[in-house]
Amino acid sequence: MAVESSGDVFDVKQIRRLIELMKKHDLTEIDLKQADQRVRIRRGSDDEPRVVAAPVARATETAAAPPSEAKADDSNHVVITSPMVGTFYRASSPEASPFVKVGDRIGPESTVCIIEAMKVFNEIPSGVSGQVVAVLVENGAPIEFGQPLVKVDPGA
Amino acid sequence: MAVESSGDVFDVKQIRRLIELMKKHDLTEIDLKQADQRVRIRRGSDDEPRVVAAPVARATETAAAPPSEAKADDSNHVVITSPMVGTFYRASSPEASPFVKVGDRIGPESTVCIIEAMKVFNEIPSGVSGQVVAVLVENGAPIEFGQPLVKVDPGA
Amino acid sequence: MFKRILVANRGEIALRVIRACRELGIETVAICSEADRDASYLELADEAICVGPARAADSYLRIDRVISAAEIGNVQAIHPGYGFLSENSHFAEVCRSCDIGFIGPTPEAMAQLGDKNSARTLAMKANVPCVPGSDGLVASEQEALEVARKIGYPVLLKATAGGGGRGMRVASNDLTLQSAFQQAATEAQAAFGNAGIYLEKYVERPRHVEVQIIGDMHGNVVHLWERDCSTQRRHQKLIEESPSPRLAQATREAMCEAAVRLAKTAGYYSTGTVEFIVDQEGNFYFIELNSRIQVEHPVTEMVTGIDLIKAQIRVAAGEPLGFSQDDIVQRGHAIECRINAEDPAHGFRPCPGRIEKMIVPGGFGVRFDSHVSSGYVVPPHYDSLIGKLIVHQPTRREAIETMQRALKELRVEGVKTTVPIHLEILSHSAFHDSQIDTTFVERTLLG
Amino acid sequence: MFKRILVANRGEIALRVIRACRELGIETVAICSEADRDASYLELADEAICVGPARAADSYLRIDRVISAAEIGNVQAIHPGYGFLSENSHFAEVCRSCDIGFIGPTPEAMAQLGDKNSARTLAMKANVPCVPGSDGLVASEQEALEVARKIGYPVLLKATAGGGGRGMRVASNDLTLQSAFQQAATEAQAAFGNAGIYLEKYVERPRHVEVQIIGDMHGNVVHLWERDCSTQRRHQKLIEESPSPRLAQATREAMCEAAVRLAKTAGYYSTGTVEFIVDQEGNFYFIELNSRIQVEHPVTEMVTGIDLIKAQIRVAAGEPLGFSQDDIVQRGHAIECRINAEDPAHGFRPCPGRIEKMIVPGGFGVRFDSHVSSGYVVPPHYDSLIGKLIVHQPTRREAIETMQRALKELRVEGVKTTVPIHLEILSHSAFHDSQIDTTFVERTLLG
Repeated sequence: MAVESSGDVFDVKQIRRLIELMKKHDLTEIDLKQADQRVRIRRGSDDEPRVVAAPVARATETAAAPPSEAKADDSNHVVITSPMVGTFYRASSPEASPFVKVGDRIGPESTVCIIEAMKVFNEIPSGVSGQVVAVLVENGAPIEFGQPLVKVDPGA
Repeated sequence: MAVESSGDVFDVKQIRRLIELMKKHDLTEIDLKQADQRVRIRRGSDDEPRVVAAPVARATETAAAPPSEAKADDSNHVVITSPMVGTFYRASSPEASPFVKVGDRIGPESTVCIIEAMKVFNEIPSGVSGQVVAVLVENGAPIEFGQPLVKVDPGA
Repeated sequence: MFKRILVANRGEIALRVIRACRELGIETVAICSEADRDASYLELADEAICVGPARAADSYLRIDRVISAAEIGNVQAIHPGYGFLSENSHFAEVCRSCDIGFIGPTPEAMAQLGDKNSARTLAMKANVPCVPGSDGLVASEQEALEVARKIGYPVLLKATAGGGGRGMRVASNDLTLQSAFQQAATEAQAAFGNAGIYLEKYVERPRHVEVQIIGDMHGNVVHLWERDCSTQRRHQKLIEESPSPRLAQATREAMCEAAVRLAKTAGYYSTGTVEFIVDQEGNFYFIELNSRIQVEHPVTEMVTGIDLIKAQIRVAAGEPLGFSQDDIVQRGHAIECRINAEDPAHGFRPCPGRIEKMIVPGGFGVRFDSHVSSGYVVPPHYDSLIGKLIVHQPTRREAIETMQRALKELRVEGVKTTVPIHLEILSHSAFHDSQIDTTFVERTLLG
Repeated sequence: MFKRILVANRGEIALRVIRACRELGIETVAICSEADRDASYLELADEAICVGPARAADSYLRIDRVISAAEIGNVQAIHPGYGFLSENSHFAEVCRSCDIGFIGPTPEAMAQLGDKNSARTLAMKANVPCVPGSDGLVASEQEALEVARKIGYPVLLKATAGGGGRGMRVASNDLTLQSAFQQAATEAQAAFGNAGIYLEKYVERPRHVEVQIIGDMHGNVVHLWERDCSTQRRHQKLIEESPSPRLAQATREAMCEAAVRLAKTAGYYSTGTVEFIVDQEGNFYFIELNSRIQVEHPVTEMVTGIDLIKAQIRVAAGEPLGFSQDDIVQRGHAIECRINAEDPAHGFRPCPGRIEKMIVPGGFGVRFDSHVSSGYVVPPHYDSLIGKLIVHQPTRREAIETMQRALKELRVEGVKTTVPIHLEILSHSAFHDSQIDTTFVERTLLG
């Protein structure tokens, strides 16, 4: 679940999910890298002679090596999550244009969406400044507390 | 849970959880890195040379420590187990001397004890030749199937 | 009948409601906090909606978020469980104004019964015995003395604004009453900014006996007999049973009839519990009516064979009860032990954490209601109940024996539980002889 | 009463007996094979004695070792459970000669009822209806025709030495009977070296209905009503229920009375089950008396409220029954599903292995009898039963609903189970309408 893979490699729940994937698809190794983060999991018996130093060395190298442009950016993104339960609206009315769209530059005070809860329309402020990378929810969708709404690149 | 993604690599609870995951899913390695933090855990028999980062090396060394002398000898002993359920007797009668005692040399045909089951007295043959190292059951004790009775050093 | 309801609670009672709904063919939307997000019982709901962070005040107690969840979940009604919003009449009102069914009584009945004074007035109107006491506040020492002489010593002085034992004094004669009155008033003023004091008969070593009732919207109210919840620690129930041992049949019937009278007078429907205390002479006095389902409802289900949650949902949907008073027979004896993640060896402090392994008891006469299984993490944010072990046998003696063996079968690794104190209580001769009052546990086992 | 008994079985029935003993205050010595040594249910026994290797013939079936275990375990009696040595009259005799109580009937009663011919003779003596047929072997085609005309077609030809369907032929008229007789005799001669053939009425689409009885050593025998076990796959029971749906009350009573008559005639005590088939017209015919406790006994326990294992132990100790026929009332409806570690998608082949995680259903009306928990390894050496899920509700419809939700709650990871086939059966309209006979599963679901 994208929702919960918060970008903390020490998140046990996420690791558990990866392990389930490995078992399901009979994988012996998963090696995920992103900026300065790395998750590497190996399973099953491994009889082949291996220079164990190598992967570790690689690991350290990888960490030191400059990450790819896109992914490096990604890890620095800020995700704006829902502070309440309700219905998500991208615009103040069906006719109006969306509060934000991908590529927009926004400030902390910018309204990114409206969440309707109990007939009250709540404007949700961005809280960060940067460039909108993605809008993660469809207009009119029900959303729960903590659900990711908008992804912002604060460095852009 | 906040507990599970504390970001503290020295969080013992988290490491314990990772180890449980490894055991449960038969993983041989988990390697997690994030910024300047790293957790790497390996398990299972591993005869290969390990040149890894300091803390990891320490961990694996301990696991691979050679067994003690005594234990190595021990593994060469043969244990005669009970082929039935009943009562163990070291001698053919209360007055008689025991069939075997520690230090005795015995052959495969030697009777090592009697097991009484359903009023029948069954002489139990050794099955191996060697020197009696230990008699593991008290005279008159109830014994179950497969219970170790006498320990023999076949090499002595 | 409802097609889809929101379960506005967590843990075992959420699972209990989900189970009933699955049997009734009703879809469920569960709410959860961030702390409960991974709990496996949520998988049994058709949908789960996270309504806030771990703290109950920011999630399970947030009326706006619960109502929003009901709206986006597209449900017809809300089951509030027990605790949290279940006795909040304002919440019931909001449900009504949002045109969402509330599986419970009307807000008016809840409000009236939730207030101590109006509940007492109702009870007297319904001819239900209340603890004798002053008619409202006592203005002076002199008045206190007069009331005390009328109702007889010992008496209890209580702050009208009080709670938690503060501003409470017991007086056993005129002399102690005089000093107690001033002390209580001073303490109440200091603690609550309100010196108002009232006075009632002090019941020594009372038993806590409660009557389960249920009513529908068509004026039918029946009782499902009583439960004895005298085995408590600091007013927290530990063990509940039905029938109440050593209760004279005439008293039992009188209590149950009184409970039904009160509910009818209050225009009450849904499930409810009328709590009484019973003194050493067998006199009973009304304490309060809890306008919700209770933790210990399974005890009543076992002896009557009636599924109270299903019945509660049916009447909330407007259906008639479907059974009459004569259909409800108490059969055999049921006991419930609350299994809490607490450490009895250290003052019952909560013991949250990961349950490494759990083996559940089974077999004849055993029911285990729990949302917990191996690998579950007991969050530190909520009450510590991890399961309810309920047994049902033809006799009380057999029920005790079954409970003992079931408690010994239950294996919970990783957290401490209340199992040891239950075993201690169940093996105590006073429990066997049913010589239990609400002070028993502290007096005998923890003194 | 016994102070200490040996449980000469394994798995769920061993645990069932241990549970009953713990409630009765009787110490237990469990036996186990090497394959079962680490099973957690053994921890609930006071002692466990390994009697042999995994193979049942070398452990659970070895009379000498079981008796030796009883001797070194210092027990007063042996509970044989079901299967293994439970219907071995020689074993019961050995127990008697060793002065160890056998928790079951006398060896004489067992032997007499274990033989098909003597059991049939007994039944006729007790005026219990048997399937009409030849009086012993039929010597010629001509005799077969005469018998068939007398009892009416269709008829079944059976090899006296036969089993497993070999040497069996159905004939529906004179013509087919003539050819079938020669074929059956030839086949029987070839297969068993014995051409002896007998003939009985062929009951089409029968229902399997059995009556639970219990007797004491003082001549009291009562029945605990019937169970319907028509939902079978290849003569293996899958689902059992009580009461038997669509059984006329007069038939029910006649069957139950017949069962008691038979037991009395046989001088039978302990628990036993009298099996009948019921034809489409509601006629019932005696098949056999199983002189032990059965897998499906909990179904009867739920509707009667009587713990059959405790009662069985009590009467084996010489106590009188303690209840009379009038005390035994069928209340509500109970259903049991056998949860086997088998793969319904692959011809129900056994699926032994490690159960990584198991979450057990609970709540109102649910009982789960199982020796299995997370981490248990199902050994490949024995039958594949890993648990019995039993529900009890006021009506059959509610029982089905509860069973469905409980089956969906049950989570077993690591091995395949029979849960999917149960869900399929329970959702089938023929099951809802109780249009079930012993051919239903194969005819409708597996055809």
